[in-house]
Amino acid sequence: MHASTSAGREARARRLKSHAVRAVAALAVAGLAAGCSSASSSSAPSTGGGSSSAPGKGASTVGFIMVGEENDQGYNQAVYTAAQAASKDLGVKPLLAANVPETTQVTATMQAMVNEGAKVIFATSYGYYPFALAFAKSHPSIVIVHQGGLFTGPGKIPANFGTYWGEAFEPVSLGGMAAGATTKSDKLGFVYAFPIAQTIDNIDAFELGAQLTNPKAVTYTEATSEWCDPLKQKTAAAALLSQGADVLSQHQDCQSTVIEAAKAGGASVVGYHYDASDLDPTGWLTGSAWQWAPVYESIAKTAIAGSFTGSRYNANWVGTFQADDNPLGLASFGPKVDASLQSRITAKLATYKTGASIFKGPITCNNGKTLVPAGVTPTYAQINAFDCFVKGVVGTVPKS
Amino acid sequence: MNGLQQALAGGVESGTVILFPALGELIGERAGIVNLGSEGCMLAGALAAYALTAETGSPVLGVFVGAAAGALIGMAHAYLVVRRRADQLASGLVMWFLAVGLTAVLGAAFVSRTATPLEVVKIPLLGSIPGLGPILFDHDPLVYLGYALVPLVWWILFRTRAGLVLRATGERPEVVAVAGRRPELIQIAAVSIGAALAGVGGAQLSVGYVDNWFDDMTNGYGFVAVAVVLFAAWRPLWVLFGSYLFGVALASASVLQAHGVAVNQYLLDALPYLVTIVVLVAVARRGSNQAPEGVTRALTNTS
Amino acid sequence: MTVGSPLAARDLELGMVFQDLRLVPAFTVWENVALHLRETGRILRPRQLQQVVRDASERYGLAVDPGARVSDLSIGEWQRVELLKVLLAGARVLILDEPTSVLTPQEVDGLFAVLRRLREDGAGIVIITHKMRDVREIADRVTVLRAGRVVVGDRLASSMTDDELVQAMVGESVVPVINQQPSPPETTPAIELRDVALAGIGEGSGLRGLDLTVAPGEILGVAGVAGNGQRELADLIAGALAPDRGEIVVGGKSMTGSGPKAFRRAGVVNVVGDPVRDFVVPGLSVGEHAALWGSMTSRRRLRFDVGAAATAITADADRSGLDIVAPTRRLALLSGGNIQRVLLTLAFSEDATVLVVSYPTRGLDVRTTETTRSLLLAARDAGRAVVLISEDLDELLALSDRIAVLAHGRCTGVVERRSTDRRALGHLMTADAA
Amino acid sequence: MSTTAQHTLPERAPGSGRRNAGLARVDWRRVAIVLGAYFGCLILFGAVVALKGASPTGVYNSLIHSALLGDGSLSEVIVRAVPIALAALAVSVPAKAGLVNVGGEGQLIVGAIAASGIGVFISGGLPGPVGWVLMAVGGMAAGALWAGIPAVLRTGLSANEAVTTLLMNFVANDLMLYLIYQPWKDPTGGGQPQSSPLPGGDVLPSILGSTINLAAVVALVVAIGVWGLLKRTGFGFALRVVGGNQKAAHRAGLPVNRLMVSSMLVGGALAGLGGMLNLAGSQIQLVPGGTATYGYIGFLAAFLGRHDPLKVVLAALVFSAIAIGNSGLELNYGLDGSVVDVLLALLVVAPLWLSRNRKEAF
Repeated sequence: MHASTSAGREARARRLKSHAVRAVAALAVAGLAAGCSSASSSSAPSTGGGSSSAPGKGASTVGFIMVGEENDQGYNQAVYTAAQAASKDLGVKPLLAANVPETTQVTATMQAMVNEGAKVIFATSYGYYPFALAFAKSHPSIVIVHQGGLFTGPGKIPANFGTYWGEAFEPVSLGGMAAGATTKSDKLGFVYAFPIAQTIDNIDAFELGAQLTNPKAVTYTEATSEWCDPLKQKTAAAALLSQGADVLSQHQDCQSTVIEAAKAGGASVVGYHYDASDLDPTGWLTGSAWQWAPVYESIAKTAIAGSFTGSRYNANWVGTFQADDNPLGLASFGPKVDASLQSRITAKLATYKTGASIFKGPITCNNGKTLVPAGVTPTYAQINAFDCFVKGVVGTVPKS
Repeated sequence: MNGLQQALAGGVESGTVILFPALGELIGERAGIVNLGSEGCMLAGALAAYALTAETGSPVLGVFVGAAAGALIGMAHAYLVVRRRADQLASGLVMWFLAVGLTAVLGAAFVSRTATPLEVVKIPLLGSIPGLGPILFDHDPLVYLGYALVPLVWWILFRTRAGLVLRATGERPEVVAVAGRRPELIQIAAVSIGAALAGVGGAQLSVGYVDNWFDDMTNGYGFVAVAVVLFAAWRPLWVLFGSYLFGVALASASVLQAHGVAVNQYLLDALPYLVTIVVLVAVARRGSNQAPEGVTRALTNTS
Repeated sequence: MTVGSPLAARDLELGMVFQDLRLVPAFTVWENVALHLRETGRILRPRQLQQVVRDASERYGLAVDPGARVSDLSIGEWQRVELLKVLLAGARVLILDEPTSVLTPQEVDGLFAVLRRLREDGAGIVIITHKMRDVREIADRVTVLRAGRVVVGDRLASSMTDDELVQAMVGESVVPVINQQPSPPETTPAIELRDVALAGIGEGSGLRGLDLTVAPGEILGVAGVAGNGQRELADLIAGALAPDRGEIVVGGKSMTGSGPKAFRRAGVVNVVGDPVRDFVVPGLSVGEHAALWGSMTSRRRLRFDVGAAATAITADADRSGLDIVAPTRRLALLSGGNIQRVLLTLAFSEDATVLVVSYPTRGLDVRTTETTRSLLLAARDAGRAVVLISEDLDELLALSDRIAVLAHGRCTGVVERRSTDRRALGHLMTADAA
Repeated sequence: MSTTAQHTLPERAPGSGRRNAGLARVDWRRVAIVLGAYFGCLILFGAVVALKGASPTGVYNSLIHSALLGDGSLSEVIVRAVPIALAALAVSVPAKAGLVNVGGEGQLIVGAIAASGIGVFISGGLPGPVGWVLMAVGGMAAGALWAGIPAVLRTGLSANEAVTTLLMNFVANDLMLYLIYQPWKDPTGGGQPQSSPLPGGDVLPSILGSTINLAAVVALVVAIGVWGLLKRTGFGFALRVVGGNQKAAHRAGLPVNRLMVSSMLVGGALAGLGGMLNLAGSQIQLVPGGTATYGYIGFLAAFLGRHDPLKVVLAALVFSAIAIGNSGLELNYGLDGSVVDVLLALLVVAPLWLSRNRKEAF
């Protein structure tokens, strides 16, 4: 299934406000939660006005709620295209609601979808989590799955609820390899919104990846404190460029401003969340892009078959390279990435599939502390708890 | 460019985004009308400018259409408050919501479009002045327009009959009527011109500086512009200073980070508002309230 | 001929100086002048315009700093700017509406000097006034209007006596209610002001150290040109303002630090001089106003019994003979006379020991004026102390036991009514208060 | 210009209409003008959706259906109306005293901040009702503080409160961002900018098995209380006097400054309570944009309801219904989520346009 790869035509990831979330932590407890959920499968829900049949069984209508616009050429469009493709393959009617803010509006939209006949609903923004969970509890016959969330209790996960996500930092490290190999100034720039755990991991992975191909590479960081404020993005990019950075990457809702700024400043870019190579065909190195269709299809199929409860999706599911089901994959290569570099990167990707980690020790923080001792491969929980930028990153993580 | 230059140059460029709507708000308020819909006028201007630029490939045309779009929203506001005697604050907020909704609906098609931005023009001799050149004379043309506009607005307001009449309208419309003018028309014109400038500010954002269109991309800068006018106590030169100060605060956060210095972004963000409150209190305490009487009336009258 | 608009008037070289001076306070003098001068073109040249103003102010003897902000000027200076404005606009016929009402005697002299010079230059001047002194000092010819009709058409001022003029203005010989009671015996003052000082409100002069006492059963008239401290005096006695210095004693009790409510509890009732500004609350009915004012004597805070107050005010009005509208009507929508009757009804209904009354008969018809004056005398006879602030010397002479004269924030004299007359009062009003 | 402004109304008499025969008469012309204005705005919105290829009648049909008739949608309308209504009342109470409170948004935010802080750090171990009361008191205190600062600046230093309350909104938002990005960041949230969710016991329970939670009941009681406060108490009467004529109020012995500050404190407390109810009833945790401009929508609701508490609540319900009805528009017509902002704005344009008729009718 290649539903979402066509999105590489044009690309602007935007409004990523919420989706990209507790992935790392999700990985950390995925196994545990799965165990819980299989236990909970025995106790089928019977409260409320639900039917006695399994949640979502026989669904012919499936709802998708997005925080941004379906044609944003970014994260939300990836959701949209995948939703369309999956629904077509399954022969179900898709109900799509775009631009739904993370307020009680989510509940209203889910209610409207149920009223229109939906029995499976994908809540694809992180901030939907509390609304999705509450709605699932009050509507036991409807399957509600949340993209990027992490059920941690209290109590057992509802039999009709689950979360799903994909590992992010390892694809990002591959982009770092491309950046390190192609930089002339040995200076890379990374524009991010806030020092959230996932962003810290991504920045660290990016720098570590760059060091694989260029030990002298350093990454300058810029926080904008907004998920999508083009004015601040532009100022941040300008500051990085004037600092001498000639490759920019980012973790933002909307990435085209930074890409345009890099293009104007003669720098290359490594994308995130979306294949935006068309925006700057010459400066584009590579990046990461979501491909959700197989995940959607698999979840919906499970629900339609009546076997959602107790399945791996009735838990915190995270796709990984190792399991060969990571929905976040490597984007296309640009012309500056030559064949030998391409093969180095794909070779590295292959090692991830067999269990290697970019975070294998020794890794030192840029403040001199040891982050990962020599020889140790950190667990996902440990990665999630990283609270510093690694050596080679310029900038500090604001303390909590 | 060193860090300081970088911060100042970035401050000028992003400060221009605030300068235009702030000058526009100043003109309207000098005529006695507060436009809280400044944010909406900016949004309309940003979208119209970007859309036209994407369609025609001419950012200059885009700027003009952006100004017109801003003026259109401003005219609606002016009509309601001047001719229909509507509450100025409520009407301004309505214009904001209207613009947010309309630009989201109409702008969806332009979210992913590319457009030719205004080109940076380095001014031949001035741009090569060491130190100063890169800060002041290496920008897109709207920045230079901003330079010209500040003294121009000052000159019109304080050295021409039209400006005198406009200011008198903001103070005592009945005196203007005695002098044989029509204060209502003057107010509508002033608010529309001001809103057009807000539209240009939006254009500076979308086709001048960041070269993109997103929903709600003005992110509250229109409200900042209203605050800047208060900070400036309705003086054009101080509007320039306030706008650039805000721009420099924005840019220096970036520059400091690029040099590895951690900054408290939230404090920086809140600072302009706190400074403005302090200025307001200080002005009030001195008893030299500079606000045009019309503005004071508008802000103290509830419907 | 009909003059259709202010502009048309200007084309006819007519210049109107209004009572509510039409200037922009935030502007400088030259800006205000420029606002009305088209001839200066689209571009303003401050230096040149200031010179124009300076030249004109020298030519006409209207001293004013062209660069000064109008809001910083005294009311007399405002008037000069207004005059300069119309003169510079080329007016050859000047119309002045009550020009002396806000001026000190010195300023009036200055104004008249200017007007005489203008007359010699060939300008025609129309002065609208209700003051005999103005007519006598400056007018060559006189026209008297009463109730919208010309009753005396264009006669030489010198051909008419004061009595004739008054007769023409009031229509019939007013027989005033004359205070025929003897002066009250000396007792403890109902209210006493000791060296009270207060900065001026607006254009008012403020008070600069005032000593006054009013005895129970006495009417103390307060004379003076408006703006010489009357408003401040009334506000102080009502407790609406606190003095900068000095002490106010009501019924032997010092009121330092007290507000309007404490003054009211001490028995001070205030009939404000400008009801629309200080009394009328838009949206509230007559009955609600009654409840509001009634609450001042209540011990319970923020309690307002509209029903009872409405009944009470209707009964009070019936008793006093002041005809008021139904208590359900909204006060703000009533005419000035109706508002004044409501205010007076409230004031006279109350158990006051001190009545502070400012301009009580302004805006009232003849009959209500008489009723009001009777009520004031009745209040006095009931043992209340009455402070009567008025610009109408006849009213003061008709009602007061003693008359205090204010000039420039000081008391220039307190005289027994029986031993004084208009001329003596006028002398005190224009006395040098230094 | 319209000549409709010229007509006059019989003088309205508050309280008893005993002596006013004109009161019973219905001015059909005025009714027609008012209905016409609203109808015109609805047509304008129809034109906007038609521009995007949707059928106007279908859109209105769908709007009404999904806002009012859909299963459970009415309860959604009520839930959403809670913060809007309280933010609107926060405008109306000071408005009675002649003050302009544009700071509802900021007061909602600080109310939510306080409630979140109490819920997460203090009341976790306490029984639910104790936690609710603590959070409500904290939220109200925070909102009152946020409105009280501009009030004191106004009465003490004559700094215009419309301006300062507006500026305080941005400060409140930055304060919340600071908290949720650093000290209060949810440790289990994977670093997302959000506070920890409220402990389960602090979340307001649903009532009668619907999705309506206790917040709606509290809001209703409070709204009725505000109505009583303004219409039936001396405090409300005194506020009206202060708002109508400050000088007269002072001369009538009313403590003007104290009343003005109190009105803002009450207003701020109402909005703070709104922030708390929105947090404890629906939002559960602080997130960027969690107040969704409810404060500004509330300002418009207060305007639409002309500061009459019950009409204000009705206006809040209408705005809420529009937002909820929007999901139907999205699912059936693919219209952008922000399209309802246009309808919301146009609904207020009608009374704005009518301002002149109203003012000249006095």
